[in-house]
Formats: sequence, structure tokens, C-alpha cells
Amino acid sequence: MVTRAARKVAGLVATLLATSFVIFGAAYAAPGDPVTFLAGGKENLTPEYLAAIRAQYHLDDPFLVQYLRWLGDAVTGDLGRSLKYSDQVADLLAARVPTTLGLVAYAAVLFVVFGVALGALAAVRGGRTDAAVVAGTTFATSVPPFVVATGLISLFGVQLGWFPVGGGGSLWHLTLPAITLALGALAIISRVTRQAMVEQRELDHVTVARASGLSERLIVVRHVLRGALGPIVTMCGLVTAGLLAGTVTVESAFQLSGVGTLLVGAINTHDFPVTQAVLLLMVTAYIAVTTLVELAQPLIDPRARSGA
Amino acid sequence: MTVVATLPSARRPLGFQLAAALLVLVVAGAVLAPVVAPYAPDAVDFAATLSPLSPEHLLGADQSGRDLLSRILYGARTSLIGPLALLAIASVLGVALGTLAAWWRGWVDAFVSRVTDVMYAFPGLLFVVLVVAVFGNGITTAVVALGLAYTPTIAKYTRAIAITECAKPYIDAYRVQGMSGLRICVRHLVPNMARSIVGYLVVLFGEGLMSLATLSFLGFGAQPPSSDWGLMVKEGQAAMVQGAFLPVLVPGAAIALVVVSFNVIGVRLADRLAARRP
Amino acid sequence: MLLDVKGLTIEAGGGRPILRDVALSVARGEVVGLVGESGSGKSTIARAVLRLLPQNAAARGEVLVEGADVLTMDAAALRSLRASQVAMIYQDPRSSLNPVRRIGDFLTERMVHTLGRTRKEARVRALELLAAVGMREPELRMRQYPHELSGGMLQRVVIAAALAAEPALLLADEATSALDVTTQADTLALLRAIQAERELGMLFITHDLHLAAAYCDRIYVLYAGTVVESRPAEALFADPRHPYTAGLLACTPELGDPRPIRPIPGRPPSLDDAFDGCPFAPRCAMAGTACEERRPVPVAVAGGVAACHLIEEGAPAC
Amino acid sequence: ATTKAPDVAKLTLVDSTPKATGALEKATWLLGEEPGTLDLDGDGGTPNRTITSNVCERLMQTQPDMTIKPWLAEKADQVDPTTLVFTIRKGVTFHDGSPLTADDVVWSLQRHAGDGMNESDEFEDVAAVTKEGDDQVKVTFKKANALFIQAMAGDAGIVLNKKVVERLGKDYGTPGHPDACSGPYELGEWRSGTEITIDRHEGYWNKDVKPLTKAVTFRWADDSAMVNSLTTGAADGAYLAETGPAVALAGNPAVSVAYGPTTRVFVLLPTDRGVLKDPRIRRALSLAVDRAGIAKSGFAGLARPWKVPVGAGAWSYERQTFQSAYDRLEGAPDAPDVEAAKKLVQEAGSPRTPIVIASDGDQARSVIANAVVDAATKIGLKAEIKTIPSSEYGTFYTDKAKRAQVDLVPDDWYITKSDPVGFYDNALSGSSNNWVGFSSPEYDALVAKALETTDAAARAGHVIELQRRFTADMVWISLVEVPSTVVLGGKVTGPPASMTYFGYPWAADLGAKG
Amino acid sequence: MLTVERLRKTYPGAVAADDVSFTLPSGGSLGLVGESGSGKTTVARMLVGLVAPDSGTITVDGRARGPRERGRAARLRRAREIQMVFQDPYVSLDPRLTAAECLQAVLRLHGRDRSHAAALLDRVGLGSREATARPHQLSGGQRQRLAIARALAVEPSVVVLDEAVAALDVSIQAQILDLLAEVRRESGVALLFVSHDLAVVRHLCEDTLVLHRGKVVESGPVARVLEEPEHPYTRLLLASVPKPGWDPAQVAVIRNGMPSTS
Ligand SMILES: Nc1ncnc2c1ncn2[C@@H]1O[C@H](COP(=O)(O)OP(=O)(O)OP(=O)(O)O)[C@@H](O)[C@H]1O
Ligand SMILES: Nc1ncnc2c1ncn2[C@@H]1O[C@H](COP(=O)(O)OP(=O)(O)OP(=O)(O)O)[C@@H](O)[C@H]1O
Ligand SMILES: [Mg+2]
Ligand SMILES: [Mg+2]
Repeated sequence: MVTRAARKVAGLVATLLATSFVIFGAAYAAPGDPVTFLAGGKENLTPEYLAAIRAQYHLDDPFLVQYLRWLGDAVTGDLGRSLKYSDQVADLLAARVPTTLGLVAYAAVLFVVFGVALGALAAVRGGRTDAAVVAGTTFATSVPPFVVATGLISLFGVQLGWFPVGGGGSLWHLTLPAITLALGALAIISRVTRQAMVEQRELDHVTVARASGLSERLIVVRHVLRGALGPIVTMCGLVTAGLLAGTVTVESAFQLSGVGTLLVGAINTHDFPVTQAVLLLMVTAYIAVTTLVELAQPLIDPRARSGA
Repeated sequence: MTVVATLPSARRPLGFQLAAALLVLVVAGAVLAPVVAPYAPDAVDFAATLSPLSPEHLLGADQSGRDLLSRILYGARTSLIGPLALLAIASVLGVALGTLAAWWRGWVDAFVSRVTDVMYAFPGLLFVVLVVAVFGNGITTAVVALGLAYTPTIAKYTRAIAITECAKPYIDAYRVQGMSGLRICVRHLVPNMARSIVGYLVVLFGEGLMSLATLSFLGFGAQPPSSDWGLMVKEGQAAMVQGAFLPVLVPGAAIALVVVSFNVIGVRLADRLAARRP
Repeated sequence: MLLDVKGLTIEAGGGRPILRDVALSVARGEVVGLVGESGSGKSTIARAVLRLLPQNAAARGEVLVEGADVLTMDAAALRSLRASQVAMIYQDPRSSLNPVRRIGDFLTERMVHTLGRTRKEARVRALELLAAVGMREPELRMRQYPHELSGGMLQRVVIAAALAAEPALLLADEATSALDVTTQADTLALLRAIQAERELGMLFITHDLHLAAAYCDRIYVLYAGTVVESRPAEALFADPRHPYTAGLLACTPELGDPRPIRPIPGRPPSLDDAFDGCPFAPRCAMAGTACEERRPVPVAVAGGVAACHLIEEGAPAC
Repeated sequence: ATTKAPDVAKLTLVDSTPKATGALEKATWLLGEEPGTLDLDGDGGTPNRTITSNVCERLMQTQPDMTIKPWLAEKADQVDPTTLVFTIRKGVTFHDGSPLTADDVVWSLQRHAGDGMNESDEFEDVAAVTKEGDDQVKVTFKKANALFIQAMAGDAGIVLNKKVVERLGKDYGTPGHPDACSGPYELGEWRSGTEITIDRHEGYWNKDVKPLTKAVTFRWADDSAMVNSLTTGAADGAYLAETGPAVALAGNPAVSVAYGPTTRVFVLLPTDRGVLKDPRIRRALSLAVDRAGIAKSGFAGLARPWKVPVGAGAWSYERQTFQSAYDRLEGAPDAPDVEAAKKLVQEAGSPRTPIVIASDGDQARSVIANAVVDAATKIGLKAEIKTIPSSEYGTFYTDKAKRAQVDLVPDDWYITKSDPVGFYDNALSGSSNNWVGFSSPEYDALVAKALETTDAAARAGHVIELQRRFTADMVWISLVEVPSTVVLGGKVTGPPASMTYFGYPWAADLGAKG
Repeated sequence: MLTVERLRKTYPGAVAADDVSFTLPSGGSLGLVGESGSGKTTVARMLVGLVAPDSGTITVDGRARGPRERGRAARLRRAREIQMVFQDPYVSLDPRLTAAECLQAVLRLHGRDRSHAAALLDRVGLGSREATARPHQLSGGQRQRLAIARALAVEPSVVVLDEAVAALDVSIQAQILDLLAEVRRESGVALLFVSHDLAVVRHLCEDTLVLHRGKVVESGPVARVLEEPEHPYTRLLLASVPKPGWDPAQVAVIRNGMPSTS
């Protein structure tokens, strides 16, 4: 168990290193001198300015040394200075992370609660309910978030005026974005729940439980849902991790000032220090969440505790 | 990430037929755009600015008075070829990598898995975003980058089914007959996985279409004056302020309908596959 | 009669019913064998006793347990029947247990929720039962998960669970087929001991004719959803009356008897194969025109019944 | 249903909204986007300027009627054509309480003039900035420049607290750091990504100015969010750069929309890269492009076809003369003259190289770009659109390589100086904005002469001649004029409607309705 | 003639085969019996080269079989030495190929004329209707017939059958057993028959080999081994087979009297 966790964490670190290397190395993949790339579309490139960039990125050192420096700086919280905002990247992030986290958390609550409930309902009720849930969720996964966002804004924001449009901070502000973000996820979770429960329900041990006279409610909760928990939790974790990236679209569509909009802005302004930092942050969060989910598996499935 | 959930086989195939019909219509529209589109996709007609549904403009017109129906028809080309190209890239690489990993196992598998893990660690569109950040915006960059981003997904999927498939004695039988590994993989293993992979690709197609549209919406993908659907939504947003919803609604609905159709078909294919497996 | 199945017909789409007009009975303290090839409907009969019917199936006839018809009883009665009158043991013990729950939970859950025992009582009783089925270290077993136990041990757990409610009727559906021959012998010995001690009625389902002969008092032979012959075990073996029974015996290799086997031609019918006459007629070497056209009715033969036109003609009912 | 577009011809342009009388605890003002920095030497974007105009002050100040008057400078004396002396007002204090000195002025002007600074081009003719005694600063010029004084009302004239800026170094202008200015408002909290608040500076040196609003909070939103926030009362006002929201808001009783004079005109800037090097092609395009259509589609009717590159807001003198000269101008008709244009194209040898038009995908620019493609196609030319991210659009003015990728750049152009002369130097031979390589010694001489001419009528004559020459060669192709627009929520009033909000402390006029 | 000497294979945590030696004469038939996990499948797979032994040698007609052959010719030659029929006919056939195609693929690979396919199908009792059917259209018995035909297609010296009848119904099992006996009689191929069913081995094989926990505990002519077993484990196995008058409780008694082997 402990060695398992240790190995997982080691794998996590290795993946993180590799991804950070990709993020860092990307600047070198760009055609031309990295310094011009890193300077972005900035006007009036003075020699001092270029020198400053060279210094910030230690461009005169060997590549690997540069990378390690950059990584060291990043680990200690020094993510450089934004080219667009003259501000420290770390400060920019710090100001925006709460919005993004709030959004993801809100969406996660929504999709877990409603996704599992809908999926369970479909699996248990079957028939029309099932068909309706399946059709609804198939549709929900098929409408791109930015279209959903546009629709929600125009309906609930503009036409009905129930929700504020733009701005941020309060839970109220985050509601429409969170719904948008949660919608696709909700569909996935409800399908996984439904699928897992249907599969569980067909297993012999459920029949055995039924044949022993247990009530249907007990069978659904104790056996079907319990057995389906593994895939459900795994998927919830993966989807939550994926939501981090989903915020890019949703925040842009709702004009929320979070990490996602920062990223889009940074790319459009060739603000590479910010791009790097946001990517690093999102990837780290993603890997952390997925690793956590994997580590949680043995808690759900005793079979995962022993063995490889 | 994608989940292919299977649905009860007792479902009426009506949805499936509708979806197939819609797709046929869209593909035909894309191919025949020059013939059937009432206007050129870029034809500006200021007299028709933000025209509502009308006989002249069946689906209305955008801010520049460009006919939305014509733009949708022409846009279907980019919007369909884009995902097709990216899936072509992703499936060639992914199937090769996945099969390789499943067949040779050992360090080859470990290596391939590590590489795909790193790619996987870039959630959603982030890898594409990185590539776009470095190589600049544009549909080609977006397609290639998305192709690479989808590679690990397909590789993982292929690896999983290849491992199940390799465990089946008929593969052993080929080996016992003296067939070379390469030949077994290329001639027998891959063809036998083809159904599953194609079913998966159908669902991925919808997703790819959506991803590309999202990129265009964010300004990273197709660039004006292309009539890519995602871009049309982006451009149409300005019209919403003026109370005109068609420029957003029409391309938004087009994306949603096509993706729904692919999902309906994909899910049904997955169903059929699941039913076939003993 | 403990279990009395009368005219049971179960249809679930397909070319023919899964079961047609099945009559079967089990008395208290009796071990009744049910043999037949795959798909002949053995499990369906057992499941029907608990009213676990295939989806979209229509059942006709009567399944009487202690005189009460299972097919028509209300939900509460059904739950109580399942909880305390009839217990079932399945082929694969590993899949009969919820892999994510402890052995202890498996055993106590039903006692707490169906028999209304307290947790404590249930635990004590579970330990007793584990000891009764010959498990060492019952305390430890209670804490373990199914994957930590071998197949033989799991089947004992399943048997223990079946005994929890002191049922009168035990349905053993291929209860030992997944086990090794030596483990199978152990498990069968245990089942036999328990059955004898508690005077249980047992419906013992197997596809192994020799096992049925060695283990059961009475045997029903099933073919394509119909009972073709039902006789006391010894009689059935010594003098099979139905050509199918005879064919089965002739084609099963026997350890002590190196005579060449004689295969039955053709293959067991699937659900899609419909018959106007005797379902075995297409594979029967002696089939005549009557066999093709008319469904044979069961006729009395020594110790039981057999459903064959040839018997009708050759030996009128006695 | 589309909101009915207002008819521009019937709009009344006002300098200011009705005067405010009531005090206001707090107002929320909307911007198009978050400012990157409040150090205008680094970046002088619209949101940056809109905020900073209330916080930082200049040597001169533009008034709502677009005239300028001395401000931090008590007076400005043109000692001789190449010497200008500013007398610094006494008693001015920065927000940290320290007095504003001649040293700060010299230091500030030198900072603005520095390499890579945003306003450095205003100082091209400046030879030196020196301190003359305790309260005087002398600017000497390489050659006469009558517009420098105008520039001192803009960002180039901002006086910064040397001590503070030097202390903050790179952090000056970023969130979490104070301003270094003397205006009626001081920078309060800047919550990165969320909002910026400016607070009334209670120790403001000028006791004649009494701001009614205690604090102004700035948020940023795109068009639709802006419209919604204003109609629901979540925000109190905004200066609109886009006309779409203005149209949506014009009919809404919850808000008032005021239009003010402007110098802002949408133009096409040609480059010398391809076929547009030929003036005939430029003239042909000008003839063929559908200005009325652009005004309608790109600006929802809140714009009017315009023949010259400067808006009527610059006609602060000799208005009638300018108007009749404007009316006589040809070559930029409201409705396309395709036949004449075709002829010109044929004369030019019907070139086949496609014209590449830049756009960033925003409504106005893309409508213009599409209209140009349409016009070009109609007159036998080829054209295509190349999209550039909005944020990179500005680099066309600085980056030759970027310019080399396109033939036409649609953009809006305004001058902060309310005299058309301030514009026409853009077509001087060798001017950095003269991309197409227009070169005419007579034109250059005329610009110089106009710059030195003080008599209004005479100067107007020079300007009209410059205007004729400029449009004859279509150095730039003018398209439409767009009025300055301010939207106010139901409770507030006061700020100017004209374009002065880039340099005039407009928030000081903002208050509750009487 | 197949000779196996001191074959050994270990997996982490399990010795699957240990010191397994036997010979199978040309045209002979050997039954490999034992309980689940005794190493029967492991031995079978080592013989055909699907599992590499840790040590030991396998010789066919005097030629040693290496663990992995490089090169096409060597691979094909190996294939002609030993072929295999797998337990579950539902997954041991390529679902994409019809019965005829399945055989033609093998024939082509081995450079034999594709026209042999029809004869082979006929040989195992499949007709022209079955020839054009894909596996999912065939019954279990038909599939196993096809699998046998596929093994025979390369004309091997030895065919290894791993529980080849275990998944079939009794009536079908009998047909397949008959077929195997007939094939051996007619083509002279040697059979290595792996099974846990003693009665079936007794019926089909001349010699037998009893495996227990990877080790050979007893071997010899089938009649001798099954009628006069020497090893207690063999006796236990025999006692466990139900027969008239059988008392399962006796088996436990025998087991308790058995020396522990591990
Ligand atoms: N849920 C169901 N729906 C439809 N058909 C079913 C269902 N369950 C069983 N059947 C069919 O009913 C027939 C009898 O099945 P059953 O499981 O009773 O056979 P069995 O004798 O127990 O076979 P085996 O020896 O393989 O266990 C088969 O043809 C089977 O396909
Ligand atoms: N690939 C493998 N990895 C690890 N252990 C294995 C593997 N294959 C077999 N074993 C182990 O080797 C031992 C022998 O297995 P084998 O499959 O050869 O037995 P068998 O006699 O064929 O059993 P059965 O009758 O169940 O088919 C068992 O303990 C098994 O768990
Ligand atoms: Mg069964
Ligand atoms: Mg085996």
C-alpha cells in the first residue's frame, strides 16, 4: 500500500518533469531565435529589453541549465513577469486562481450530484426515464460549451435578467458558468453511472442478493451503486481534472476573470511567461487530481489493495 | 477524454436513422455547396444586414449581410474536413503506438505508456494551446496539434482492446502456425480491432469537431473570412448585442446537431459491438 | 410436497418456449437431480422457483412451494419466500459474492435485513455457520474479502449463507461444476451431510450424468425445455427409457468401462429451433413419422415417466 | 428582432452631459478590457487612459469643448519659434503630499521622450528639456512645432512624481502599487483580474475642482456584458468604443446615451507592398467601397460615410469653410461608383495580385474588410482577409515586417488635438504612418507652413488644401466617422460626451442627478 | 517422435512446471491430466512455443526446438512439427474469416495449395454451407472441428489439444472425441491431449501423465495408471470421479492420508 503510493508519487513527479520540460522547451520549438519569440509581439524591441529577457530566461546558459533554473524559479514561486501586464506572473495567477477554483468546485458539485442522480435514476427506472436521460445527456455532450454559454447568457442573462452577465466574484455570478462547465461533465458522469450500474445489476452477486430476499432499495444502494462506485469515482476525478482545462472556454465565453481567460489573453498577446505559468499550473493540478483519484481506488475496491 | 457508454439495445433506431439522414444531408451540402448554396459564402450585402429568416435568406444573414445558409454549407467543409484530418493523424499514430505497446509489452509498452501519459497530462485542449502559442494561430496548426493531442487517447484505447484481443487464442493460433508478429498485427490484429476503433472514432469525430470549433471560437483555429462554424459563433456574438440571435444560433445549432448525430451513431455502433462480444 | 412444479411454461420470444409444460417435484429430505445439456432450461427452472424470470418473459403454470404459488404471490410473500424458505447456490462462487464487500457483510446482511436479527445475533450466527461448513478461523474469514479466498472456500461461504435462514429447499445450480474434482467431492460431501442432517429438499442441477446418478435420489432429464424422462437414479441408469437418456449415457466416456462411445448426431437445439413434434426427433435414430408430427405426452414407465412415442407404442402405460 | 438603428443625421452632439449636482458614494464604470498597466509610458491603451486621466495630470488640459488650457503649467510661453517655456503652477502636490517641482516636470518629460516609450514620437523635434529656475521648464526644438503645446495636454504632458516612480521601478503601474500623480482621484485598490478603484483625493491641490463622486470602480466587460450591466444597473456608465452596444442601449429608458464630437474616423491604411502602391487603385477602391453599407452594418447606423481622415470634431474653428470644402470633395462617395472605379483599375493595368486586408475579427473591422473584399471583387481585383489577433493590431504601426504581410489595414484613427493640422503630418514624406510612400515636397512645405500659421482662416485654407491633396492621392482611404458615445445609468450624469476623456478628469464631473 | 526433457517454468509466486519429461511416439497419443493449476496448459504452450521454458529441451524427430525462431523458413518448419487446438472454440478462431478463408490463410502461409481447404473441411465433417460461414454462425462443435482442421492443415507431426472438449456439451464432446480418434488413425498424427477429465483421457489415449503442482507424479499406459494407480495423488483423482455407489465423503479420507507435496 505504502510502496504503491510511493511509486505513484514517483510516477507523478516523472510525468510532471516531462511535461514541464515540454512546456519549457516549446519556446525553442518556435521558428527563429527564442528571444524574439519570448519577447512576443512587443513593440520597439530595445537591446535592454532583449537583454532583460535573456536574463529572465538565462538564455546564454546551456539548454538544460536554463531549464533547471526556470524550474527552480517556478518551484519557488518566481514565474517571471508578464509582458502584457507588467505585473509578476505569480501575482496575476494568485488574483485569478480563486475564481477558477470556485468555478471548478461549483461545477464539480453540480455534475457529481446531478450526474450520479440522473445516471442512477436511468439505471434503476429503465424504460422511458432511461431513454429520456440517455437522449438528454447525449444531447448535452454534443452542444459545445461556448454555444451553451452564449445561449444561457442571452436567455437568463439578457432576456430574463436572472443572472448577472460578466463580472465575477459571487456564487451568483458563477452559476451560469458553472452550469455550462458542468453540463458536458454531467452527461459523462450520468452515462458512466448508468452504465456501471446496469453492468453491476447484471452481475450474479446481485441476483444472489435478490434471491436472498433483500429489498430492491437495499440492493440498489448496497450492491449496485456500491459496486459501481469505482468507475464513478474514477470518472468524477478525471472529469474534474478535465474541467480545469474546460475553464478556458467557459471563462472566455462568460468573460470571467480567471486563469482560463488569462491563458487565452496571454496567447493572443504572445505573453509567453504567463502562458507557460498557466499551463504548468493546469497540468500540475490535472496530474495531482488524477493521481489522487488513483490513490483513492484501493479505498473503494479492496481488490486493488493487494497485487500490483 | 471520452467515454463510450453503451445503451440498451432495446432502443428504437429512429434516432439513429435521423442522425444518419442528417449527416448525409450535411455531407451532401458540403460537397455540393457551390451548387446548392444560394450565395457565395463571403458575399457581403449590406442591405441584408442581420436579416431575419426570409425567402432571400432562409437562415438569415450576419452583420455583413452574408447569407448564413450559404456560410453554413461552405463552413461544413472546414468543419468536417478538419476533424477528419485530425482523426486521420491521430488514428494512424495512435493505432500504431497502441498496437506496438500491446504486442511487445515490456519496455516498449512502458515507454509508449510514459509518452502517452505526458501527452495525457495536458488536459483537454491545453496541448493544442501550447502548440498554438508557439506556432501561431491557424486551422492547420490547430488540426495537427489536435491530431497529436488525440493520439494518446486512441493509443490508450487501441492498447486496451489490443491486449484483450491478443489474449484471445486465435492470435496464439496464428503464432503457432508460424506467422510473423508484424504480419499478425497488420493483417489480423488491426483488422479485427477495426470495428471497435472505427466505432470509437465516430464518437471522437463529434468531439474533434467540437474541439476544433472551440479553438476557432477562442480565436486559435480557423481565421476569418473562413465560414468555419466555431468562428461563425464567435463572430455572431457581436450581433447578439443588437438583438439578432441567428448569427450565433444557426452555426451553434449546426455544430450541436452534427455532434449529436455522430454521438448517436457512435453509441449505437458501440452497442452493436458490445452485443457481438460473447 | 415441498416443491411442486406443474405445467410450467416460460416464453421469452424466440422460436420456442424456454420451458414447455414442465412438471417436477421435490419432497422434503429428497435430492432431486436435474440434468441436461447446455441451454436445455435447467437454470431457468431453478430461477423460476424464486420467480427470477428472464426479462420480458411470460410464465404459465404453477410453481408451488409448500403449496403456495410462487408465480402469483405478492411482493412481501415473495421476499419472505426468498429469505427463509428457498435458498440457492450458484455455479461460480466467486461471482456470487460482491467483490467489494467483506465475507462477514455478505453473511450478516441478509440476516439483519431479511430475518430481522440484530447485528450481534447475526454475527454470532454467521460464525456458527462458517464453522458448520468446515471453515477454519471463522473470525478471520469474516473480515476477509472474496478475492482473498480460494474457490472451494468461497463455495462453503455461499453454502453457509444459504443455510442462514434455515430454508426447507435448496437449489444447487451447478454448485460444484467450477471446482476441481477433488474439491468438488469435498463440497458435495458437505452438502450431502447438511442436507441429510436438516432434512432439506434439494434440487441438484448438473450436466454430468454420472454425478447425478451417484448423488441423487431421483433424476429429471431435460431436453429443449421439456422433461423427457424422470426416474429414480438407479433405474434411469440401468434402463434408460427415452432415446435421449440412452444416447447421453452411451456418449459419455466412463472410467471403468472402456467400451467405445457412441455420439448422438446433430447438436442440441437452440431457442430458435421450433418443433412440431418431439424435439429430439431430428437426432433420434429411431424416430418415426409420429415423432416428427406429434408432441409426445409423458407416459408412466418403471418408477417414473418418459415422454416418447416409441414407449407409447411399445409399452403402454402401466 | 433587430433594434432599430438611430439615424445619425438626427443625432445631436453635445460636449457634456447635463451637470451633476448630487454627491455619490460610489460609481461603477465599465471598460472594454482590463488595463495592462497604468504606466502610460509603457502602454497607452484606451482603458489605461480612461482611468489615468482622473489620476494623473498634464501640463495642459483638454476641455470638454476640445480646447486646451494650461493646467499644471500656469502658463506656456512661446519665447521664439523653437523655444517654449512652461511656468509650473505653485502649490500643486502629489498624492503622497510632496510638492510638484520643476525637477519632476523635467524628469517626466525626459521619461516620456525615452527610447521605446509610448509618447516618444511627440518629442521627435525636441532638442532639450531643461529646468530654468525653480518653477520654469524650457523646451527647445530642433524646428518649430506648433502642435507640441497640444501634445502637452495628452499623455506626453503627464507629470509624475519622480521619487515614487524611481522607487517602484518596474512595479510602477502594476496592481498593488500606488500612483505617482497629482489628479483629483488617486489609485485605490487594483484587484488584478477583477476591478480597479480610484478614490477621491481629499487633499487635492485645486480647491476649485470638487468631485461629487467619492470612489469610482472600474470593471471590464465585452459588449453584451456591458449592455446587460448597464441596463440592469450593475454599472453606472461607460464610454463606448463599439457602436453595437450603443444601438442596443439607445432605445432603453433605463439609461441615457449621449453623443459627442469626435475626430475619430475609420480609415484604410494602405501599404506599399503590392498593387495599392498605385494611387489609381487606391482611388478606385475608394470609389467602389460601400460606405453607407459599412455605416449600417459595422456600426449599426451610428456612423456616417466620411470623406476625410479627420472627424468634424477637429473643426473647432472656421466650421463653415471646412464644411463647404468637405461637401465639394469627390472620390469618396457614399454609394459605390463601380463603373468609374473599374475604369481606373483598367488604366492601372488590371493587376492580378490579390489585395490582403487585415482584420482582427471585431465587428467593425471585419465588416470593413468584407466590404473591401466585396468592392475589390466587383471592380476586377482580387482580395483576401488576413486575421491578426486584436492585441497585435497595434504592431502594424511599429513593425515593418508585420506591415509587409498586408496591403490594407482598416483601423480607427483619432487625434487628441482639435485641429486637423495635427493629422496631416501623417502624410509627410518619411512619416512613420505614411506606409504607402506618398511623397510630395509641396505637401510637406504646406504642412510646415500650416504648423506655423496662427491666423485661423489662413490656417483653414492651408488645411483644406492639404485635405484635397491627401484625398486626391488617397494616402489613406477614409470610410466613416463615428461619434464619441457615453452611456449613463439612470442615477448619474455630468461627464463630458466628447472625446476628452483621454486626458480630462471626467470622473470629477460625475455625480448624481439633481 | 516428440521428446521432452526436464522442462521447467516458473512464474513469480508459482512453479508452473518442474522437471517435466516424457516422450510421445509418432502416431501415439498421450493424455496429460491434473487438477486446475497443475501446469497442464503451461506445458502445452511451451511445446508450441507460446511460452519460453526456463530450462529443458523439446525435441521433435531428433531436432531440438529453440525458444524463438528467426526467419520465415524456420518458423514454418517449427509450425509443421507441432500444432495446437485451444480450449474455447468461441475465441480461438479469427472472427473475421469464414471457415474456408481460415484454412486458406494457413495453407497459403505454408505454401500449400488452397484447394486443400475443401478436403480438410470434409475431413472434419464440415460441409460447403459451413465453409462460407464465419465463426459466430457456427455452433461450438463446428468451431472446434474447424480448429482441428486448421491444426491439420499444415500436416503436423504432433497436435496438442488443451482441454479441447471441455467447453462442449456431452453429446458434442463425444462427436469430437470420435473425430480425433479417426484423424489419428487415418493421418498418423500424434496427439497430446490435455484434460482434467480422466474418463475422456482413458477413452482417447494410450499413455498418460499425471501432473501435480507442476511435477509429473505418475506416467505410463493409461489402463495401467488408471486401474492400478501407484501415486496417492492419482488415487485421489480417481476416487473423486463420481460413479455408482460413490461416497464423496470417502475422498476427504483419502486426501487426508496423502503426503503433502509442497
Ligand atoms: N434472460 C433470458 N432472456 C432470454 N433467454 C434466456 C434468458 N436466460 C436464459 N435464456 C435462454 O433460455 C434457455 C435455457 O437457459 P438456461 O440457462 O436455463 O439453460 P441451462 O440448462 O441452465 O444451461 P447451462 O447448462 O448452460 O447452464 C437458453 O436457450 C437461454 O439462451
Ligand atoms: N502468465 C502467467 N503468469 C503467472 N502465473 C501463471 C501464468 N500462467 C500460469 N500461471 C500459474 O502457473 C500455474 C500453472 O498454470 P496452468 O495454467 O499451466 O495450469 P492448468 O493445469 O492448465 O490449469 P487449468 O486446469 O485451470 O487450466 C498456476 O499456478 C498459474 O497460476
Ligand atoms: Mg445453467
Ligand atoms: Mg489450463
